[in-house]
Amino acid sequence: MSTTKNAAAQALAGDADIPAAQRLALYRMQYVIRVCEKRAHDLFLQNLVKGTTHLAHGQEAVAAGFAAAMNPDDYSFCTYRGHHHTLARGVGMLPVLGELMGRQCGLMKGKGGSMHLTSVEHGVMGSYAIVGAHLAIAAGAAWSAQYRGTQQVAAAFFGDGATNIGAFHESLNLAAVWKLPVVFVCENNRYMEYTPIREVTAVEHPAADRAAGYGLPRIVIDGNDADVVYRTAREVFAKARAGGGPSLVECLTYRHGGHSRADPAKYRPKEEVEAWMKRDPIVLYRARLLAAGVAEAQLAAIEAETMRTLDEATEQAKGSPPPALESALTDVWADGGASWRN
Amino acid sequence: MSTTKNAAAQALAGDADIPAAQRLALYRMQYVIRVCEKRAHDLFLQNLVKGTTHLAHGQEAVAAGFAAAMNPDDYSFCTYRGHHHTLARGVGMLPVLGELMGRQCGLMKGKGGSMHLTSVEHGVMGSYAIVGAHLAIAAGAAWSAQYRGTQQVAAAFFGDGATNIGAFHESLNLAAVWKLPVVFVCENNRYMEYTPIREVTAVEHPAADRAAGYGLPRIVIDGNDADVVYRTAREVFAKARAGGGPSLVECLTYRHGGHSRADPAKYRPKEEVEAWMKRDPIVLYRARLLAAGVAEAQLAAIEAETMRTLDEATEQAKGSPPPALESALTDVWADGGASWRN
Amino acid sequence: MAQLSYRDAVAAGIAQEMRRDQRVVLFGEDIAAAEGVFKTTVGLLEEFGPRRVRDTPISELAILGAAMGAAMTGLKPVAEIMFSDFLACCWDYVANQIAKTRYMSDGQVSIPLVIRTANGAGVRFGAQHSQSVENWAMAVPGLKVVAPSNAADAKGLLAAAIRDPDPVLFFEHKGLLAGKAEVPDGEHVEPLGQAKVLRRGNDVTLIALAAMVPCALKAADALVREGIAATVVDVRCLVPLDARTLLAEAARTGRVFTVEENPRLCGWGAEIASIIHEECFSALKQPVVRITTPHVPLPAADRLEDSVLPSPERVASEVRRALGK
Amino acid sequence: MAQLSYRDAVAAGIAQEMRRDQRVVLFGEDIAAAEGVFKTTVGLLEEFGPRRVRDTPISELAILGAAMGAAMTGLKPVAEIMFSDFLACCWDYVANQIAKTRYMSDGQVSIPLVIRTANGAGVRFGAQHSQSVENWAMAVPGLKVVAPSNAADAKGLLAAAIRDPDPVLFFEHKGLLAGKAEVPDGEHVEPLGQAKVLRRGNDVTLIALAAMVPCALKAADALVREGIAATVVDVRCLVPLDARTLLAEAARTGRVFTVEENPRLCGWGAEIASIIHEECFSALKQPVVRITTPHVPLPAADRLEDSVLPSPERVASEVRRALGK
Ligand SMILES: Cc1ncc(C[n+]2csc(CCOP(=O)(O)OP(=O)(O)O)c2C)c(N)n1
Ligand SMILES: Cc1ncc(C[n+]2csc(CCOP(=O)(O)OP(=O)(O)O)c2C)c(N)n1
Ligand SMILES: [Mg+2]
Ligand SMILES: [Mg+2]
Repeated sequence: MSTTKNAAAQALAGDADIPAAQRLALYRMQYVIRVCEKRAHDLFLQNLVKGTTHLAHGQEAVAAGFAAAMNPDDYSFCTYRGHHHTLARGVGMLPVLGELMGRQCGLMKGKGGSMHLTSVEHGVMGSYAIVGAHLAIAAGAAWSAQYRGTQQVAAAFFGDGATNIGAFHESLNLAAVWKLPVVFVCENNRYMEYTPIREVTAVEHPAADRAAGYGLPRIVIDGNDADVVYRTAREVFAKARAGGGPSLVECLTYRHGGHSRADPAKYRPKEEVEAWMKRDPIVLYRARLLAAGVAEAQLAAIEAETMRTLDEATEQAKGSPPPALESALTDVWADGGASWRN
Repeated sequence: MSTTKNAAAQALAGDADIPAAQRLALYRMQYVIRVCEKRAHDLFLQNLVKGTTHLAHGQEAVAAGFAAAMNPDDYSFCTYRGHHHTLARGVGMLPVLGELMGRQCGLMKGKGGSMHLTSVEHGVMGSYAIVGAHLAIAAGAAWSAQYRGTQQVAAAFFGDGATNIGAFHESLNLAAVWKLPVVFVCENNRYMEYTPIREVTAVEHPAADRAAGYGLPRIVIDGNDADVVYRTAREVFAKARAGGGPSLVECLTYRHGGHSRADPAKYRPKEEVEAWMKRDPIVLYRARLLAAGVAEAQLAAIEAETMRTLDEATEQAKGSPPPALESALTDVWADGGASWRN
Repeated sequence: MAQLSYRDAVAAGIAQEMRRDQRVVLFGEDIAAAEGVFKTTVGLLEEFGPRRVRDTPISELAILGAAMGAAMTGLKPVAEIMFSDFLACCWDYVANQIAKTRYMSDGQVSIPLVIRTANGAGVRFGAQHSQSVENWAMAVPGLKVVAPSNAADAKGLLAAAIRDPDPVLFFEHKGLLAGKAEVPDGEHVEPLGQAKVLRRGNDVTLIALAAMVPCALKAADALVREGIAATVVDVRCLVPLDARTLLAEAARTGRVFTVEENPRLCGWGAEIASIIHEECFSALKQPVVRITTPHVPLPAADRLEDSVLPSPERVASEVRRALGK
Repeated sequence: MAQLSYRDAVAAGIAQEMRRDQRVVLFGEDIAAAEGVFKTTVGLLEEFGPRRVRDTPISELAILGAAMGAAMTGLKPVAEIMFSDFLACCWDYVANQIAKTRYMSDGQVSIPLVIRTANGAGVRFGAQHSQSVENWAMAVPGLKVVAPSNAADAKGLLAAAIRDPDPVLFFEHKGLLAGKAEVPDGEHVEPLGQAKVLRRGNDVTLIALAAMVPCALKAADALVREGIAATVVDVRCLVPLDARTLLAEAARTGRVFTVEENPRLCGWGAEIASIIHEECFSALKQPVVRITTPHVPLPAADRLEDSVLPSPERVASEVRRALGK
């Protein structure tokens, strides 16, 4: 194993700014997300995931690239489409799939569900299902970090659609005025639920074209290239840690599937889908690694190991009991209970 | 009288784009607003106006200029600081003062109060006391005009502080996308209640610097010059009527008094106040008219007539009874009543 | 009579009114081209075109603000807020602007609009997409509040809401959308403000709303097999409230149970129970029993969600307990 | 003991906690340099500096969102929403985010924050600046709800709210701000969740909150001169609710009146009346009477506003009527 790693490291030495090990980690994380999201989809079709799911396959590079640039004590704030960011911060596939399936082994033991993945231990401060709300919450966490004098940053991930909601505007302004260490990351996948963002937005780039309104630079990047994302993330986080205030990053990307559940996404033109599928972040990244001399076997090993972990997680989740019914009546309050009277 | 008018008309012929009669009307309206606001203040100090008032003295040129460019069936949407826009659309001083005093003769017979002046008959579709809310309502009225195929425009007047609230953002975007005949007019008087806008805003021009975020041109004007305001208003209304969509206009101005009630506005630097007092829109406009050859006597006549009307209105309002108590239980519903059950 | 699903009945109600009145316009997120995320607006863009049926940005403030402005100036907007939980994102428009402006203007302004929204639990969407918030609306003077329990009412009450000159909050229950029922052919309008007695029994009165109506009916079915005869009343409209019918049915049995989906505190059940206590105290054999979801956010997992929502079993057992059986 | 006004007591409560705990930060519109539009934060910027006492833009969403994010990550924010009516502008944060996130996260996240807001009528500010909306908050699981009626409680309950590990909505009544009372010297903390019996009489029990407490006390004064002895209970906290005290005082007289400032429907009075009916039905000589503002927006003119708010006269006359006097 370790000889292979060294070979890869040499092969990538040309791109000195991203160490080879980091590149392999970026690949691994993208792959983890991809197969875990596919599995979530299969489980949904098998009626083992109830309610809804919002998958992020196609958007792996954004999650992998940003998370790779974060310190363990940094904060992530995600949306209902948050599995990728949760996994990227190091949460296991078992607690994620378990939560989707409403099992005791789930990240929140079934109380939150797929839209609310939270793992404070990993810095995943929650996934929020009301569009745009978490931008202000992330700003608050950044304020707290600033106040406490830590070097923590907060990152809020959100969709193109979220740029037209009031909370976006208020959060950006407050963060800019208070120079908060927060990074606002727009994953512009061109669609809201089913409606194209361009049909309801006054500017072409829903996030970046608004940056100037908060005194921020305009940043639009290729969200399907994990290296580009990672480099950008390093920069904006460094700026935030240095007291330079917030950034707003628009990542151009595409979801491979529908908005949620079993949405076949028929509203998207065939050519558009095909063009974007050609830019599959994982296919591209794999090719880049191979071109840089990483051995096919090494990537295959990563993939095989990931699939093994995934299959194990799936079986474990399937075998996990539903949560105890009493848990529905716990944790309303800090005392662990739900009592509102004596 | 009519000879005097002709003389003035000739005197102003140089500035051909604004007819002399219009200029006199602009002066008259600014004067009406000024003295009516001062009277409101006096009545407040006499405890005849209960609750609160938000005066617009100093901001007369914005109201006079915009209203002069409106058609009778156009819509105005104002804030709690809305007396000037209400008067500018032709509402009498009596119903305005009467409403402030909570009398039967008030515009809404005391049910709304100073912050909610409404006169549908004059196109004043309401004054809204929650910062920013009416921007979206104005957009809706503009949509209705567009849908009905009329030539009506809607104007929403608001303060600098309102530019940092979510409804501002959502309204601008919607209006731009739907190309609505609505004009958003920011009266940037540099302060919110007591806090300077620059301390809490990421950009220098809280409205204009955000215009590009909605695909709109950047417009900042001297809000203390009624001619400038009037010319701008004509343009943006013409654009709206022609199907060219919304505009966002930032008018630089200053309130001569405090935010509300008896606020002495001590938070404002003396030099700043002095500088702005030198730019009193009414003093400037009067001087301009005189310079252009309008007779002092004519202006004095306007002033005297206005004061007479004001004094009469004041006396009448003082003599007007309080509203009938039953009226507190009317007009919740379209049937005129307040009944929610059988 | 045709069999229609609740979701199709919603679309049919809107279509009926749009055909009748050019002033009716429909808008919201994903309601036009996508025909609604709950498929409650199928066919409407096709029939009425993009001028009258419009997709909006994700801008709940702008949606309700625009609805209000349009309603004040001659249109009759039907605005969709996708999930009723999101009413919280535009509550200022609901509670402060739309509800109060007629009153504040001394009747100068009319606001004839309908806010449609998907309400309620049972579909495992978790705490931010499952709430029953009709009590939020009931607490605000100036709003009419409607929550149909079946397809026929979905069409008829929605038609009436659109014709109504006042603002109406129209709660479509997510758990009922697929359910089919007979819906009268031709023009169908059900007046607002009339509760409906769905079945009569002399032992107890169950008062329910929306998804709790089928729940109460199932409980009544179970109880009748045990010799307990239940009256079931569908409240249908919280405002205007048909207090007369509720009071009459309460007095007839003297044993009243409200069945609410919302969390415990300050629900419509508390209001209706209070009215019944106030106005037919002496006819009551027992205090009104409120059956509600406990005062907790809604959990996502199916088993957990089911455990907190009122169920036919829980309703039946509350009735048995009250009767000492 | 010092005489303090309610508004000064608010500032004193905040200052006491800020001295004690560096994690407490204060922010809102015009609260720092201007010391609050109601002068409830006088001296705090001076003592604690701009790092801990901050003016914000007019951005209610950002204010509460930032408060929540800060509370989740180690601070104890005290956020001001200037008027409680504006809670409608950020209700999503109150009802969907702040109230539910601990639960949804299975207890991983704590949100120890206080939302202070000026509540209530009587100052002729009209329908959008005068509401009593504590019942909105009571209806949402996950929120504690406090509404003090006097200066001592303003300080003591606010201190307890700041120390509390859960989110607390703290309603400061505009009509009470100028009123003075004895406030204990030194550290003063009043536990949440305890109602207070302010006077005891055996004929009737008046249950009131915030500005309705002095109203009920005045009514009791008038009634005692007519030989009617009233118990007056100050609820103080709606959540947690001291149901035990309310039930005991209800049972003792058997005649209960709730005195609420909010509009009629779904107020806290309906909830408390329901609880009393449910749990001490047999001890009641009459149904609980709810005295409320009618279900209308609030008018601005002084005479009109006074005519709709509950007054001591109205309370007394409701009591007389119930007693057949
Ligand atoms: C305030 C609010 N409005 C509407 C919704 C319903 N909704 C959920 S996801 C979504 C689309 C969001 O699009 P975008 O921000 O682009 O994110 P994406 O789903 O593409 O990741 C909508 C409208 C919501 N959850 N919250
Ligand atoms: C949503 C909301 N937040 C706060 C307030 C309280 N408030 C009333 S006026 C005002 C200042 C507004 O400043 P600006 O928009 O500049 O208007 P101006 O008063 O200067 O005309 C504030 C904060 C309010 N009415 N609505
Ligand atoms: Mg998107
Ligand atoms: Mg201002």
